[in-house]
Amino acid sequence: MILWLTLLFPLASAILLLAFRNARAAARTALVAGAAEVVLLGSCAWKLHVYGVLAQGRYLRADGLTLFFLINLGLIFTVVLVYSTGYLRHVPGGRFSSPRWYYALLFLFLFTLLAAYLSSNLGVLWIAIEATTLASALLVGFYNTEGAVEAGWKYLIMCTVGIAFALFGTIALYLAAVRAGVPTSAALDWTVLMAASPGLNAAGALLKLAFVFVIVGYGTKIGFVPMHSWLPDAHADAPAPISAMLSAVLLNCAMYALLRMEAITSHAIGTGFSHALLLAFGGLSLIAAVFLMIVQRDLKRLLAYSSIEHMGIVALGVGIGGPLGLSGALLHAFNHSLAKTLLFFTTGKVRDTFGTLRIDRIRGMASVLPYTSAILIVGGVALAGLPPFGLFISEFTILISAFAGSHYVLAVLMLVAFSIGFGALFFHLQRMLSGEPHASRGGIKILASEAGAMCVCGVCLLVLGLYIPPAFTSMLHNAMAVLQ
Amino acid sequence: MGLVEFAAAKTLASSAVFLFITVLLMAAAKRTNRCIKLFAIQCAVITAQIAALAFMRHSAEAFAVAALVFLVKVIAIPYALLRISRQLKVTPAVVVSTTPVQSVFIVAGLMLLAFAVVQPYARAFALDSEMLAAATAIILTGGFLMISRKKALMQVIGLLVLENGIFLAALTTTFGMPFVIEMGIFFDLLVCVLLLGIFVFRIRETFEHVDVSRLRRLKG
Amino acid sequence: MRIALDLVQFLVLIATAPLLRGVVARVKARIQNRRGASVFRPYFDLWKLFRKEDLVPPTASLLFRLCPVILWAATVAAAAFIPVLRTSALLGNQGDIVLLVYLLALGRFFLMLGAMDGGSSFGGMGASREALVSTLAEAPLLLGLIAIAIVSHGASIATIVQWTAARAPFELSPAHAFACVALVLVTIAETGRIPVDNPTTHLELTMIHEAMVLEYSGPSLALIEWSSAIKLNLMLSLLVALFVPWGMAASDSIPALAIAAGVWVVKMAVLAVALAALESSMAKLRMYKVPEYLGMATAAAILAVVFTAYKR
Amino acid sequence: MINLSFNSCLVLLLAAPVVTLALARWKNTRYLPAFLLLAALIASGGAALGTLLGRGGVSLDLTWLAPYPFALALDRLSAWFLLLLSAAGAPVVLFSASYVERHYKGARRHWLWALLPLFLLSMALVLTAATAFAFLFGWELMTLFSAGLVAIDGFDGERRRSIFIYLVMMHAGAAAVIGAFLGFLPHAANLDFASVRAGAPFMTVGARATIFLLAFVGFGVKAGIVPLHLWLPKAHPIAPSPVSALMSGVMLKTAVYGFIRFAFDLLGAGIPAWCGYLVLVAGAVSALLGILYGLYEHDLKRLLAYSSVENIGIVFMGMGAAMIFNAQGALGWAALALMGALLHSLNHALFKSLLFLGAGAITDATHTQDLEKLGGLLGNMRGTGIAILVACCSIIGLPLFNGFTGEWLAFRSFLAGGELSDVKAAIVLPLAAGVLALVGGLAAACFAKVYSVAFLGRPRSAEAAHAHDVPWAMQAGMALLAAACIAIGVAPSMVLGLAGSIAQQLIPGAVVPVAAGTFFQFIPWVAVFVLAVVVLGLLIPRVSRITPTWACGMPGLDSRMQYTSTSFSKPVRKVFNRVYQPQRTVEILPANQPFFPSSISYRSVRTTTYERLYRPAVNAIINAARGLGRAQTGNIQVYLLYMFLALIAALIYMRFS
Repeated sequence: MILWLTLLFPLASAILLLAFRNARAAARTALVAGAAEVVLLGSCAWKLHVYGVLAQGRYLRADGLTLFFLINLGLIFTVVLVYSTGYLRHVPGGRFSSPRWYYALLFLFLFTLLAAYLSSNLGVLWIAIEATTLASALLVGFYNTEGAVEAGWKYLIMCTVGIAFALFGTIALYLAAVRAGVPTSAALDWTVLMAASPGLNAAGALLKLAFVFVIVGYGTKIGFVPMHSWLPDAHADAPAPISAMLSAVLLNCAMYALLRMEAITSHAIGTGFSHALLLAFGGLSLIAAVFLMIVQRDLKRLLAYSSIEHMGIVALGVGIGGPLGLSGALLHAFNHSLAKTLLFFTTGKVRDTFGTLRIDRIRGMASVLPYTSAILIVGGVALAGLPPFGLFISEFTILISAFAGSHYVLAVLMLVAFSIGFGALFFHLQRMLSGEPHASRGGIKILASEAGAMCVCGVCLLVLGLYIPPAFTSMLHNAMAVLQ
Repeated sequence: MGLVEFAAAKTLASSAVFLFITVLLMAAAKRTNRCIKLFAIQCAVITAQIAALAFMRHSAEAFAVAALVFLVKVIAIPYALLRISRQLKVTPAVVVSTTPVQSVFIVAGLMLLAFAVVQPYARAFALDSEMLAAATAIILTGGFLMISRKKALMQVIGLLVLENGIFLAALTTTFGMPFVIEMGIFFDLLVCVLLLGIFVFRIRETFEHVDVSRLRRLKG
Repeated sequence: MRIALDLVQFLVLIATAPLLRGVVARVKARIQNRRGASVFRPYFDLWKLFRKEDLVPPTASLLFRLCPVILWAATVAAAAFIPVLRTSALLGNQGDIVLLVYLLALGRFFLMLGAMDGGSSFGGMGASREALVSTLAEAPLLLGLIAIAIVSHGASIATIVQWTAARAPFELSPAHAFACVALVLVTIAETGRIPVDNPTTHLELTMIHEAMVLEYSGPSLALIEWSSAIKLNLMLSLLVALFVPWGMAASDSIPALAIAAGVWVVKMAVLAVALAALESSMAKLRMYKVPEYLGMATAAAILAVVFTAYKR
Repeated sequence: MINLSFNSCLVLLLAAPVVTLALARWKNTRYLPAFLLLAALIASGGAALGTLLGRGGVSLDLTWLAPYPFALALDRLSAWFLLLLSAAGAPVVLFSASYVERHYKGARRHWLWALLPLFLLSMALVLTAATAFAFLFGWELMTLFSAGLVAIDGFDGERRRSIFIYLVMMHAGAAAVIGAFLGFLPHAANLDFASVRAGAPFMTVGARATIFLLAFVGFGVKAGIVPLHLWLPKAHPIAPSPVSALMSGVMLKTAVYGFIRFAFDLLGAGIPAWCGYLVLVAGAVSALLGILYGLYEHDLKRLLAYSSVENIGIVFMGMGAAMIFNAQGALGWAALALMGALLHSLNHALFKSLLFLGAGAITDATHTQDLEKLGGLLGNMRGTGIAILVACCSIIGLPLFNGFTGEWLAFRSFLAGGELSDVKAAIVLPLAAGVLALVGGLAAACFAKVYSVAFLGRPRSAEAAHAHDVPWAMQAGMALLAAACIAIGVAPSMVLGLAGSIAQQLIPGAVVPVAAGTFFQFIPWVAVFVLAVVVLGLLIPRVSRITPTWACGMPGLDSRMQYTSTSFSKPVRKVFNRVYQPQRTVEILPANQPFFPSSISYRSVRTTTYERLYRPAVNAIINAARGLGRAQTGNIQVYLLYMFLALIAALIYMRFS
């Protein structure tokens, strides 16, 4: 019951929110609805914590892995919602571009994400992931500017094509399952498939085909190079909180789907094939992204490429495998979402102050926006994988797993890429921070809601870098246990 | 053997050929509207095929699916697309990167490729290789249309064709997915087309053209 | 008793330093067909300077007066390392070659500071040139000494001398030959003799050592002059001790010491004559030829080290 | 007791920034951070000394706190470097108490006082880490906090570029260090030092050599080994002087520590012999080039930075010699060479901190650190002048000052190398002594220049003429360091014993040759002797009179006729022209009167820069980035093509897997 409630509440809220034409009323309602949803998510998480697995009907199911990603989703959604109330002070009106549409679509987006996480069926999972694209496309094009429209179009087309591939992969898996004797009604049920996976070995060729299509398909959504091209466009031209949602939640959600598929594939035909593909795509993403970060001219595009880089790292962690690699990957996905949210929040302030996100037009940020600059530096340091922030721990874990697994070439590649990525990130950050501001603009005051949202991210990052609470560790272990 | 059964068997046997023809014609088509109509025909063929299969296997669910396909793909989507195309008030030409002759040859090549690719699978899983090849060819052609056609609407059509191919593949290999999932997929497709329509209009409003190859502000 | 003997030979080395200068000057004069001043003339000069007043430039700091004293002290301390009559020395039993070289460097460093403190351009000129010469001389000096030290299995000067003295005169290795060449060349450079520097020049533009002491007068100048005399004496004595130690007193008996003293005087006289002859027959090198000259010394020193490895 | 003082040091260092920022509003707490830091450093110094004297060590397991094994331990090696940190850090903090007060206001002051303890803490963490995780944690933080401190004086133009280069090079170096640590992984599951140590013997020689090379490069970047030193002369001069002092004096030593930890402790004795030669030659090259570049400079702090390159080179020469001896089985001499490296590290920390503090004092008094604008400071800044004189004597390695002790150990071991049976070693090691002698000579020229141009002669600018000495706290900081320099220089036996115990711990079975002990006990006698002679010299009766300086009989000698820093180094520069390849510009005004000009300006710029070495790699990266950027054409059709190609590539892989 709680699962249904958690899932459907955002949908209901979305519909409800459309009724509010007044921006402030919409914001308040959204906050209330968000709070209620957080409570629901919390109770859901608590039940999961107690029972381990929750299942509802044929299509809803939540386990340890779900819990891990649900916590991530809940956290990011909360800060994004809080940040949005301040951020949306002056949005242009327009069709689908008013606060009520914003909140409604945000809750719709949440609904689709929840559907993806809570579905027990890989077909439903596919539908939900496709729905996330649809729900977020209008948010990406929210500003209705040239860039936003172009980005929205590319986002929609590319992700739909990618998702179509994933559908083909899902169908192939279904075929393999049916051939292996799984009843058709349950042939896409993840638990059933996991249980039956040893028997799927006979249809190995089909499983491989399925995984190839799924990794290319969901990989498009995750932002693997070379299917990543929509990602920088969409991130750059979406409103800042939506960029945060895309980068921190949507990518993780697609990664979650891939993880589920990967678990079945590797259980059935061994880890070799799927891990090789993950390593290839992850390595390619990591390398290409750090190089592309060097030539970026737009702050948000820079951050978007950094997301590709980090998703590459996550993929590498999964691909290296083993408890260490997997835990590192999950931890990294979590940490990355926090750091990226923090940084995207700062871009909102930067755009408000300088009127642009072009790096070469932003000068003297440290003097104009001291606090935002400090947060930007903290976020940059965190993103670069330096202590005392969480990404250091997760990158270190993945590196350890690489060395321990004797993936020396990969490890060297990662170390080199980290250095280049660090250089690229800080090359741009330092240029923005220093110098004389072009126009004498006054810094814009940070609202309490914005400061609070950013603080939560920062503190979480710091805590995960210094001291991982035992509860979090056990959650991580439960998540891993699901996949192994 | 009754007439209906005979018709169903014939449909199943010959639909692949029809599909190949629609694909080739799409590649050669010079106008958007013709493409939309060809798409509708393609979907109609698929509908017939589902219906035939449903009849052969006596599956009520499959009939429902056939009806759904007919409603959504043969009627609703082409109608919407035609409407959009009319309302956009832009030149009807498809604006291609390749000449029609080249397109036809490329699509023919893709078909050959499709046959080559599916052959081992078809043999291994005892499937109808012709249908599977048709599905693959449609997927590939859909991709090709998306890559080579510059108009936004044509990309939508390419996407739909591609999706058709996947649907067909699912149909021939597994006799369709569970009904709920099938429904979800259709729903997604519909919303997707709706959204794409919105964006096509937005592109027209913002850029005063619908040439996606000129949407190159965001790069690097 | 031993300490007393070492003290005596140390005092001898310090006391005879001006005499050596006088002898060299006298021989040089004779070679140049002049009569020359008395060989004791340097003593009179020192005595005169010690009684004169000390002229201090207005800009000079407290270091200006301290520097000559430190130079003197360092040089005197270095002199205590050199075996003259016996195969040991006051500080030479434990004091090794590195300390010796660096004590000389200590004195030189403060001399440079003193020169710069005058505030004129000549002091700077002398100091910067001295910096070049001493920089380039340090490596061959130390390498030459190290080569000998390696051959004789010890770093302290007394050990080296004792080892060499225990050999027959022609038993020495090629390392010794090369080291000897290197050290002779370096000695000439370090003590500021022709062809590196001309101690008797009166042209400021060619001076090295003399330019540095241009501002000094009275007791300060006396200490500096004495120091440079001691340095010449100790370097020549060092050459003697390292390469021709034979004749040094093996026991502490009076006759042995007397013989040793006689032999030492003869050796030093020969060196003084050779130095004078050399100075009379050569022209001073141009400033920027000095690095080449010291380069030769360095090459010889490196060869000496290489031979220690190959010939044992 | 040792545990208590060590823990209290950590707690104080952690508390200091919090207290600073919390009490930022109250004016009368402005000296509180300095007090806290002093207390912390004294506590850590006590803990280090206690450990070195064998009163037990510290071992603090914080694994419950961190996701990976995180333990701190204080063995003798760590304690030595922690002692170094305290000994150099405490005077620097004392100096800062007044310096920061005079130069920084408001937020920047608070940030400085907040970052300084964190910087010290991160260094302490590096030095006492007993697990790879703790080490790397501290290592990365050290870079961050130091970069923050460097940036406190401003973040514009060239400074920004310098800080960026610093950060990037540090990050790349850290990547190498991480690689070096994790390279142990298959044989040391836990990555704490004990298990690494135990696992190392089971590794292949190739693996160990690779780890060694990674460590060498990683620590070489931090230490500033040529040509990895690029960042050093950029970052050190632009930091606030106390921070420069800590960076040059202490932070570089953390790299030395790390290298010793790897080469002598973790990797054990099984490193191939060529590694030693590599280290020795790299050290020699660094020492020589470092001091040559230093000689060229007339910006005081940049000169000091290059001199750090030189001294680190000497330290690496000592370590290289130790490794060669170790490979030859001459354990005693290996220990001696290692002791030389350790002692020189300590000494360099003391005198280089002092020199940087002196540079700070000079900047404080004259608002410039350009040597060409100084002169005659000894008259007005007696305390600073004397302290810096001591530092100059020490850095040159003059006997009776501390610099001599470390260099002597190096010389002595090089000399002993001549007696090795291996011909290669027997030639290379003594020749290294030659290099060291040349370096010593150049250093003497360099610091004679520094001292005489800054403190002696006539002032070259009005600021220099009207300089006043700095407040007592700054002078006291410098005096403490100067006293330490002299104390170690005159009575080195006490520290020699401590260094010897470390060397014996690191090189099991080594018997330190008695030569060192007897020689160091002999040095006080030399000191007494020299001092006695000096006193004798001072007792000579003399009558002084002040007269104008000799100016060839012409009136009007002024400060512009003095030798400048540039002219002083001219002879040496001319000889080493090849190293500098200078680009000279002479400007004579007015141009039509070449023999009676009204002004001549002369500039000489060194054109040998190491950025050229990095240029191809950087260009390759940028070109690759541009190429990839061009592939992002913006055309969605191309993007779709990429997707299909990726799918096809994956399918092909599937076909052949």
